[in-house]
Amino acid sequence: MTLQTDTLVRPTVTLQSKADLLKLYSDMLLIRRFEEKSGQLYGMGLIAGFCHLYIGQEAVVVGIQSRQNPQDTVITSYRDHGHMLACGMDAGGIMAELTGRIGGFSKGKGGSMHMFSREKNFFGGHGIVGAQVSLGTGMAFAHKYKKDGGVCITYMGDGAANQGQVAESYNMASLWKLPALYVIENNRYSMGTAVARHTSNGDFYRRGEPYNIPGEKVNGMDVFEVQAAADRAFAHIHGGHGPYILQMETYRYRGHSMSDPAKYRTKEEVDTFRNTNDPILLLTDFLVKNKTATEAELEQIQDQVKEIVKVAADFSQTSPEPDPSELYTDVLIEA
Amino acid sequence: MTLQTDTLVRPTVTLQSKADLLKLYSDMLLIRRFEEKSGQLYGMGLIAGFCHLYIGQEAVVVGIQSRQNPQDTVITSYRDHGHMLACGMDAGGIMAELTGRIGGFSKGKGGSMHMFSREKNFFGGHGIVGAQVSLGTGMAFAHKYKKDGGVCITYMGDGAANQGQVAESYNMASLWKLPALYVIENNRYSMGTAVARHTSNGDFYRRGEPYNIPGEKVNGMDVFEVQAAADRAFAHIHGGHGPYILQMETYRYRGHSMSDPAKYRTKEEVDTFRNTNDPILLLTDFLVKNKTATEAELEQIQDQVKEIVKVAADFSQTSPEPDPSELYTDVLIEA
Amino acid sequence: MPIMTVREALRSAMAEEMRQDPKVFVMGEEVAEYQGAYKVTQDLLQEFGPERVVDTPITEHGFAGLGVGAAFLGLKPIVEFMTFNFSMQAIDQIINSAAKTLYMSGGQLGCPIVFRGPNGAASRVGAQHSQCFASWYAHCPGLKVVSPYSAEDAKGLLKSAIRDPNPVVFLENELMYGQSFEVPEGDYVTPLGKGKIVREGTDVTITAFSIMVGKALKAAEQLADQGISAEVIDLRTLRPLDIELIVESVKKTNRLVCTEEGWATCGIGAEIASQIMDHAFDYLDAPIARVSAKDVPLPYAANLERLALPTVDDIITAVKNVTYK
Amino acid sequence: MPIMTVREALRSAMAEEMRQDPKVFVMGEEVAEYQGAYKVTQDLLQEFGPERVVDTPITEHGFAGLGVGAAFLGLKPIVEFMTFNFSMQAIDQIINSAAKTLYMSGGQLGCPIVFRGPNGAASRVGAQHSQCFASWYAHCPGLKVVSPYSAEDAKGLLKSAIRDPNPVVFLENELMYGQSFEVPEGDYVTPLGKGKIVREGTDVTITAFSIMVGKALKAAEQLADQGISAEVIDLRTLRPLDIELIVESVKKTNRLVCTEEGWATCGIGAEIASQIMDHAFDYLDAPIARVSAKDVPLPYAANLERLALPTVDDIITAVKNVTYK
Ligand SMILES: Cc1ncc(C[n+]2csc(CCOP(=O)(O)OP(=O)(O)O)c2C)c(N)n1
Ligand SMILES: Cc1ncc(C[n+]2csc(CCOP(=O)(O)OP(=O)(O)O)c2C)c(N)n1
Ligand SMILES: [Mg+2]
Ligand SMILES: [Mg+2]
Repeated sequence: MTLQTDTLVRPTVTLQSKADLLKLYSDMLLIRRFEEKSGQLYGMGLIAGFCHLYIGQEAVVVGIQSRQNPQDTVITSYRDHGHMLACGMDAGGIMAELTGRIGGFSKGKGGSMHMFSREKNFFGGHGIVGAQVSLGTGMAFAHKYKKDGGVCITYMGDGAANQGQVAESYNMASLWKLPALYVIENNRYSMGTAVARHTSNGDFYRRGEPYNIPGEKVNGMDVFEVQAAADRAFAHIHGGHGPYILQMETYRYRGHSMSDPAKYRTKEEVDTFRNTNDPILLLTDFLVKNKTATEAELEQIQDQVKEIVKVAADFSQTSPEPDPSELYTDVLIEA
Repeated sequence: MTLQTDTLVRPTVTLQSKADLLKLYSDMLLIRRFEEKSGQLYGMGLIAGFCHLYIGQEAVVVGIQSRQNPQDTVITSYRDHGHMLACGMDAGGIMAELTGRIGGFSKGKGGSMHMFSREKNFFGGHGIVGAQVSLGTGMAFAHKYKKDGGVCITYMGDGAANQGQVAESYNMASLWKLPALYVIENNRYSMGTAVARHTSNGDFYRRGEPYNIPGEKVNGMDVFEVQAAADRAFAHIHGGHGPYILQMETYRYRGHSMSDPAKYRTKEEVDTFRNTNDPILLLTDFLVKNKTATEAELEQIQDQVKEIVKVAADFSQTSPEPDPSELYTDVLIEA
Repeated sequence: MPIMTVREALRSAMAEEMRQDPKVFVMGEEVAEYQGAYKVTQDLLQEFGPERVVDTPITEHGFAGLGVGAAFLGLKPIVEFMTFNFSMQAIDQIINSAAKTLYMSGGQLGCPIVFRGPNGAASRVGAQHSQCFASWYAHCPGLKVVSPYSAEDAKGLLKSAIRDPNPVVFLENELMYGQSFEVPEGDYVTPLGKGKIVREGTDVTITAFSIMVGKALKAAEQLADQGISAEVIDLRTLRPLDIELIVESVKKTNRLVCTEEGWATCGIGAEIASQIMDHAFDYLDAPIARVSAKDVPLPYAANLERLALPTVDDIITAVKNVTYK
Repeated sequence: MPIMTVREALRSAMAEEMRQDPKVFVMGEEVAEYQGAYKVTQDLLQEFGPERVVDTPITEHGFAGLGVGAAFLGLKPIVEFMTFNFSMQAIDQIINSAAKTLYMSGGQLGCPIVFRGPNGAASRVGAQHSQCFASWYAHCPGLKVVSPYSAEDAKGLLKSAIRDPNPVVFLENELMYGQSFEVPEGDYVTPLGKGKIVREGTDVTITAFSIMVGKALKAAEQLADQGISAEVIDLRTLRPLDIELIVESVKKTNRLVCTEEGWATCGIGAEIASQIMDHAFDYLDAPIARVSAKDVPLPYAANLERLALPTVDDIITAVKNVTYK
């Protein structure tokens, strides 16, 4: 994979306003900085348990989110901070959940892997590999049932793509022509297992073929390519043709979770992605080369993002722990 | 599907001796008559619970079994009487299990769906749809681990083919190049659900493609076509190339189990298969037209089969119920 | 009062709730065109159409998860397992997604879903098709677990379960489907979480649920002939358990026999026994007895199956033991 | 005696058995090249090679079934679940295929397999990653269920489990992996089905397994300071339960506190309490008390997690209640 955005101007791009383009930049940068801060807070012992950073994969969720409709819903795995930020969930609420405070989206009861926002149509944050795929298929079922025009976008990892319930979901989604977009974030590793060691065929986008579901492989480091693919997928789904699969070729720079030293890959491999294929660098390059934005404008965004993350980090440390009485609430809804 | 065996003489056929050809006839007929008798005993209240007859599908298991090696192992679902007979398990022991007697293969504790014979390399008889597919994949794993040259032949229904663990199994079998032959017996219905209502794509043999597993669709009513396909599959597997999928187009004449009135299909549909595509009729036709056997020879086989079934039925009624003490045995093996 | 089978009661509960609330739908294997493997969903397809009565492929894991996802978006799915044995394929979605999400979301994301189907032994269907899952589900917070006996309760409890905003595991019994009971007319509900004294007595309390209630009632009748007055409690809901009702009864009878059709180990009887010790130890005049299936996979052979499952006689014996008669 | 962590003990149990029996192999997620998510399988790949130390895709249902099938053909698989929470994906194969087949085959087809991995709460990993499956598995005949505390037992019991011809569910605890204990040298095994008195006492019996043994021992120490002499039993095996050992102890102490880290409802404590009533009711001077997790999904927040899990103080309080002190 090599730099591509500076050589090609895609149709989707030409249709985007400067504001839209800068929003892509701002959204990706917010995820990057938010995750860096999460890593720091983890190191300081303020975040505990599992914490899976999204650094490197920002173009995927930001690109898709920028092309979906307000009524669309999103569901993903435990590697979910980026998705929540892209959905517009408040950074402070997310960070406070990471620290286990009452101001968190789950009042501190869920943690990094389990956050939700009905308001922003974000449905988790799920810790069981692959579970979100059946759940997302059910959300697509509900969109169709309610005829609300919504699409459910379900994200999963390359490792998750092998799970049996994914195949079961594809079968049902196709049989019932559900408005479901499956996004496989192929970051090349399922924990420490490289794709070639967990499947004999890494073309996950073809897993839908036996069920007549179209799919494509996309450069997930290039937000414009992600957008263009999303447009094709949504057009298919909105046309009533049922589900679509997008395999996003991407990369996570950090370990699987905070406790993973990531010895299963070389520093060179990581550096190659980081230096020549970073989604934020690629976009920055484009914006500057096309004179869409000045360095000063980008710096202003950087400052804004920095401030958001700072405020979030502060909030996550000042928001109190949940009241002990919270232990017993939210087990059941009073009928 | 139309009659084909009288128009073509396949290579596999020309290599078969008269004895081999007559064994195909005898084996298929034994299954047919055994199943008819099972149905009768069920009607008489001697067999209870679930009882799934194999009538109509005989060419599949007989064709495959005739081409496999002695060290190969077999595993299937609850629709298992045919597979057991084809493996050479004693008809009396099978029938006595159906009636729940001590002379049954499981001492009466398993019933129709749960019989096993280590001696004959038959590993069940499993009641959970799809479970046998992971199990069979594990048996293939063991063949490879032990380097015994064996292949595990795993049978499943069209309905079972949708189960997630089937996809999971394909992925592992391909990744590890396991000696696994997957035979999908597409009898067009998963209980009362026609294939087109349980999947958008009935080409189950293509479900292996995303995992690089070759597959073919075969006329499972024609034992010679089954044999030819089995030969291709075994050649692939013995070549060390990993698993293979055969989708056998077949038909069950009876209901799903004894309690199923099978209202979901027309009498005409059943009659079409029975009259123009019956595996035993097709083979009889061939044998007679090619003068492989005389009517008298066939009649002799019919008599032998009749006698085997009679003896089995008698045994199944005279073998006593298990001793009450059997209730507590076989829960665990004494360490 | 009209007479109704349990099957009809369950069906009318679903039909009534589906008429009332367009968000309620049914899905499962063979629930629509086949009219239900055990005919519990008969006629629903005809009345409500294929969008609300949905035949699924045999992929319990996937369709249970699909149901939970649909519930997250506000639908009220009734997911039928052809039998609860097959819920093991889907149990991760039931426990980890349906039961735990409300808590993990700090109260934001409820999951109004009913998982229903026959549970426990049917007749001669062997070990893989006969397990009772009452205690497994009762073990887990975030669920409600219901297991009715009579047609009246089957209907009233299923209607409550469908209306309940929480995930409910609704354990039926295949052998009960054809049994008839008097059922009140009209739109009534039976509250979840409440047991019921189905026969009053003074000498011993017998708890039961599902098919065991019938056996307990028969045992009580025969015991009455022998001068022992047994009080029979139909638990109806297993989580939350109506422990007050049992405690009150035990305070009166001072003796308790807990029955269930499943295995005893870590079962419902064990739970009740433990709780009664907490709440009424000083009232107990004898150790609490448990009646259950034998501790073996269910055998197919007719004679062994009879021996494996708890009988009316087993209950009578247990009662005599605790009453020292 | 040499000092060893529980992690090392488990690893050496596997290594020793693999050296002895070529049919033994290990499979699971990240067990080989990654050296184990929690490093329990460290170095095994190096010693035994990729054919016997097998990294699997994340497909528990499939690879657990694969393990069972391999066991049917006489191999002796050790299937690691990264945590037992993920065994829910595979539980049908564990119960319906591994546990029931011997019986359903009339004794013909055994399944010598070990399912192992960390069970119960770790630290701050939330509700989906913290469940204790002890009572679910203990419920089911056809399985053996083991849950060690010390490194000595972890090694000896795992070796027994691997040699056992039956399916064994082997429940470890992540927080215990790093704890050190004295371990005998050489090739010893600890028999399955036997509990162990880890501290003698006279006033009260405390049962525990896995991480709770440590808490029970701490509680006993503090209670000793307060003049209460507690006997602590490490159950070690949960199915079959060594009920005789508990009965003998209770006959001496007349009081019992059952501890477990999972939920109480239909738990191990409930089972022990019920059985003790059967066997030693007249010896009980107080109701049996249970100490367990609170009846809620495990929360992430540090303060709530602390409140949710059973503590040394909870045990002390329970002991004081049953000793009326
Ligand atoms: C069913 C299940 N099995 C195992 C795990 C442990 N686990 C958590 S994440 C993970 C790797 C998943 O990899 P992938 O799907 O590629 O997603 P990524 O982490 O790369 O985003 C594993 C094995 C789990 N959470 N759930
Ligand atoms: C996991 C599971 N779900 C449901 C069932 C109930 N059931 C038994 S057989 C069957 C239909 C299977 O159809 P197919 O796979 O096509 O095999 P066939 O019966 O046609 O041979 C169903 C739904 C089961 N036994 N196991
Ligand atoms: Mg990945
Ligand atoms: Mg079929």
